[in-house]
Amino acid sequence: MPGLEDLYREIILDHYRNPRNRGELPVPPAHKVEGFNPLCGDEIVIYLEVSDDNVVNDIKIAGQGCSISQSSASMMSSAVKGKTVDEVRELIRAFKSMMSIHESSLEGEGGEGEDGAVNGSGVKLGDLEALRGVVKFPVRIKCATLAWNTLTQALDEIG
Amino acid sequence: MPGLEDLYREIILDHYRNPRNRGELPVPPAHKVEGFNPLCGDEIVIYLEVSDDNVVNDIKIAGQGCSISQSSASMMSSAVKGKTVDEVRELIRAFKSMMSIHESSLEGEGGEGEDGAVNGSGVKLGDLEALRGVVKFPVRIKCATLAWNTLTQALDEIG
Amino acid sequence: MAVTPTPATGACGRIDVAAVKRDFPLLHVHVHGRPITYLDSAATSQKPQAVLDRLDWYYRNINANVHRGVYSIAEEATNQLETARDRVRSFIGAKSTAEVVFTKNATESLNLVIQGWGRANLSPGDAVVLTHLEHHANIVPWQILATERELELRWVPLTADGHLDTTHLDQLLDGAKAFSFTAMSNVLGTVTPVRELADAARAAGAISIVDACQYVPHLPTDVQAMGADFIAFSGHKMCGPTGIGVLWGREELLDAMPPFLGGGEMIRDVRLDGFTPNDLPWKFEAGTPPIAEAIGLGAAIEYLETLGMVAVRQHEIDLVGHAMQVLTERFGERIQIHGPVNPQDRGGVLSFAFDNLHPHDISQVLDQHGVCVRAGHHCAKPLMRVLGLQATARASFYIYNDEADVEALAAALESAADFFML
Amino acid sequence: MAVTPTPATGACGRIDVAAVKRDFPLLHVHVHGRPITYLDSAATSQKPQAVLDRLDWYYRNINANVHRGVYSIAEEATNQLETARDRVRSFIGAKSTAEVVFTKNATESLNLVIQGWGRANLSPGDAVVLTHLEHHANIVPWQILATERELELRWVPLTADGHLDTTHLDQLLDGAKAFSFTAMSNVLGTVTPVRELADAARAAGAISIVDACQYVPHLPTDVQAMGADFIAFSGHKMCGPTGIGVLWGREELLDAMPPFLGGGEMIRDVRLDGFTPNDLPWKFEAGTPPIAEAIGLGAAIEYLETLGMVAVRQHEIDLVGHAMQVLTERFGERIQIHGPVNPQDRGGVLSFAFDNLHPHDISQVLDQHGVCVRAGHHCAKPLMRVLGLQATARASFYIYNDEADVEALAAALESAADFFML
Ligand SMILES: Cc1ncc(COP(=O)(O)O)c(C=O)c1O
Ligand SMILES: Cc1ncc(COP(=O)(O)O)c(C=O)c1O
Repeated sequence: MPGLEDLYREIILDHYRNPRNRGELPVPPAHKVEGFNPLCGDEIVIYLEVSDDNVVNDIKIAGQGCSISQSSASMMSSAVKGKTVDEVRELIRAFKSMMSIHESSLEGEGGEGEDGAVNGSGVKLGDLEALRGVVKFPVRIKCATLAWNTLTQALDEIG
Repeated sequence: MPGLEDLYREIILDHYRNPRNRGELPVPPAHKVEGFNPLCGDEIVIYLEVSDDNVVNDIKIAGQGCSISQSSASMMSSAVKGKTVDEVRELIRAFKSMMSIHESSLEGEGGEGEDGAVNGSGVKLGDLEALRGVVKFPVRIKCATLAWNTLTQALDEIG
Repeated sequence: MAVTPTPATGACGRIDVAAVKRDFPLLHVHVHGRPITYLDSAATSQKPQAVLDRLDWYYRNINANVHRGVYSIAEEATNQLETARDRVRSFIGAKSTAEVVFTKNATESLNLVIQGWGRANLSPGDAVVLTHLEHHANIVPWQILATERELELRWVPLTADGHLDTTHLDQLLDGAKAFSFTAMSNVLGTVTPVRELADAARAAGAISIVDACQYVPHLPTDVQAMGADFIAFSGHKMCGPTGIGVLWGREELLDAMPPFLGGGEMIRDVRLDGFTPNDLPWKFEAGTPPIAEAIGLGAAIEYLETLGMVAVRQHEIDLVGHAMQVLTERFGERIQIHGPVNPQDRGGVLSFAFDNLHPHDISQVLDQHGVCVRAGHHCAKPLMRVLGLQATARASFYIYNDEADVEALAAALESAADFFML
Repeated sequence: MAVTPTPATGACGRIDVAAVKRDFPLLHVHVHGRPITYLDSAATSQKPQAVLDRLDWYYRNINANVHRGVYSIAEEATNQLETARDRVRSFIGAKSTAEVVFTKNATESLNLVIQGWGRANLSPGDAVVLTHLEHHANIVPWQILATERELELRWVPLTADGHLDTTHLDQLLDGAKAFSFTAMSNVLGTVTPVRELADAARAAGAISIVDACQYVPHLPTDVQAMGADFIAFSGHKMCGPTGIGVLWGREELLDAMPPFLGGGEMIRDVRLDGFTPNDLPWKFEAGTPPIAEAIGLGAAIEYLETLGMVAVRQHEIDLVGHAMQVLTERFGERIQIHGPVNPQDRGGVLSFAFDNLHPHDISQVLDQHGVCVRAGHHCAKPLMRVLGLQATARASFYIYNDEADVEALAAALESAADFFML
């Protein structure tokens, strides 16, 4: 049985206690999107400011949730700031692929998620690797991916 | 566990092999009623001729079914012929009470059926007592009572 | 470690929790190397050995399809199934087994009556009254029907301490056709005044439907005294197996209702051009019933009857009162317990907020200590919104819990706070 | 006593019936002092020890409510439930677990699709095609809907030897919206040409719904090869526990269907003014699922997979062929076996008339010899009427039956004739 230390790495707790990029941005120019985890009631609000040359100029996070959803959002905000939209989409794919390994094997489609697997994509997840342990706690995967799904929605809406 | 001999008494088999009052009667003056056991598909047709002074002048039985339903009908026909309608109703009550002991205790209303219990009513069942063993085979109770329920219906329709 | 006996437990005396605990195999497993402390019986209860034995006995000795078999084991399976039905009947004080319908869970029971009675009796513009305390099982079926039939749903609000606010009940019930409410909240633990509510419904000409999922396992139940028209509950919350639920309804109402699911068992006759439904209760039991499950539920009821439901109720009042006291003394402002203040007004359910920790994180850390509590919206999202909460942590108690379990909970909470060092 | 192996049983080889029999505890009980001969698997199958062990293991070690619990045993219960779903998925060759819905029995599965798909897609005057072979579970829900929606029900008739008479199928399907048919008759044993029928439906623009209750337990099942849109079956007929059924449907069709029962688990969000349904398959699973039952079904599938479904099918063809031969040789004109003449065309079901004895009487006497057969209309009254029968006696075979069971049946029939001396 996986233990607490697999889930709550020190860096996760650090982001939970001291969330980065917390706050709001004026809309417009920023774009605002809300995400919602129906399972646990976690809510997240992302303010995203993308420049004309498709670079994430600024991002702020509001909302409430458990340590996993909040730290994942905080780490995400640090990771995407300054990146191009394409790079961000790459990162989202890599992150979600890391999160999906267990979920997909649970649902018996073990083969499918492998394609875009972490190492295959060549994207460096850095600190985000700390969230890898979440896959051992399937119920919490949705907490970890909430911010990322919401970010995808924001990017899709910006177009 | 109850055995075959509890169910198929010799007299029952005799009535099955040599059913009494088998046939039809002209309608009118006879009254015709069909009964149906949805459980096993048994069918019975009763032709009943009641005189103006409320005596069962004649009765005939047609239809198909298992040994229990057929012999019960045959024994019933012998038992009611020549009786007044009131006496027949008494007999039906006594017979159904004998049949309901187990059924009602199964359905948890053990108290209810007792009132009209065989001995309480004072009615002599005679040969019909041979059907008592049927209560040990709850599934077959409906076979044994089919003819009697159909007879009740006939009496009700005659009015 | 047993709860202090009170003279009020009645003839059945008090519950010997240590002995009860021995009857439940799962309570002896270890989680993360520690003995389990199971505090999630409001979600599902554990099962005593007697229930597991009954299931096993059924499958080994008499497993056969019911109601039509002429051979011995089929007769015996039928006999056992109907005996279990009668046990349910007497456990809830129903008049006849015709009124006891087996379903797969309380949710199906509620859907059966809401869709069955509702489709036959409700027309556009009709009003139905619910309460803010309801579980999704008593909301969503109404919403489905409300859309289909253009019904108006009205809601009984709450008081600040988590009771139903019945101030304007008569107004809400005015012209309503049905009042559907919980007998005990699975989130706040609130025990509602069922008789009073059912009487108000009847006075207004509405039928009453009671979600008794959290009531029947924990309090002595007498449907005559409750005065409602339908009650629904699940076997798995009362020491029985999964896969079995019950709908009780007044015979005349059940009789007037159309069948719900069509198929074998629920018919008297089928022709190419139509069918005739069977007698109650089988009219509402289409297909092969959950046979082993119903028989297992019978064994669960026997078990509960041995303890005595009066004693069960007193045990839970005592234990939840004790827990409220211990947690408040130990954590003061750091813990906030939702719902009624008086343990007499609540079942064995304790929802709380602790130290600004998210319920998911609390539950996760508690698990490391072998303590099982539930975190989330408890299938009562409208209630959570009314309360202004996203989620709660919920400890719920049953016959096998004692003061040691409360102590384990408190200790685990302490280490959760330490762990997150917020 | 094992059936003679034929080269046709494929890679999996033949079934070692003696070994299989040892795995089923109930097959070792005695009835009226004689070892039981269980020949009623079409009604419900017996359960191997491995399934009983799995149920017991679940309740002793991980019993907890699923899908929302954060603690270990709840995660493990969820994991096991979803693993069982995946086992069902691969057993029937479904593309995704999103297409595998757990219900309480095949009857609920059929009602779910008939009421759910039907209410969303059928309007007055629409036609639906059924067959004369159908079980009540695939008739009555249509009749309920037909009354509600003023549908026309059309029927595929039978040939003299109990096959579907597809001569006018295209005409019957012309303009029809759905074709709902059995994959194998529980009365005549007829295995229907599912692929051909599903293709004909598709060509006519109708969806196809298959009652696979008697098919999945007995033949290798591949929903892709079958080509139908929905299939329904029950766990209890395939070595699994009571209280569990399955509906498989094409994802796009399930997606487009409205929810059936409302409650917990099947929602994504609930507000006072409405709800959003959950993803597939949970959208159709309201309330606490039959958790132990689903996990038990998973164990049953593992058991069947060990035997190999190709071998199971061959075993049943061999055994039913043997039985037909033995009974005909022994009793000649005295026995009349209903349904297809060629064992290849039928499942392990043998309905018969014997010596003018009523099926109830046959079954009753057989029981004295420990032989369990079913007597009656087998929940297919329209079929019985078409056949001009009131009832039949039915012996049905499964993996644990062998030639000794056929011999016991024949011997018991002999004494039934003696007993009644007609
Ligand atoms: C062909 C067929 N369809 C449907 C059913 C109904 O299955 P269940 O009673 O498990 O719902 C049965 C079994 O009784 C059957 O044999
Ligand atoms: C108050 C209440 N109502 C209804 C239900 C639904 O019960 P089930 O999931 O057994 O159908 C529950 C349990 O989850 C409950 O607590």
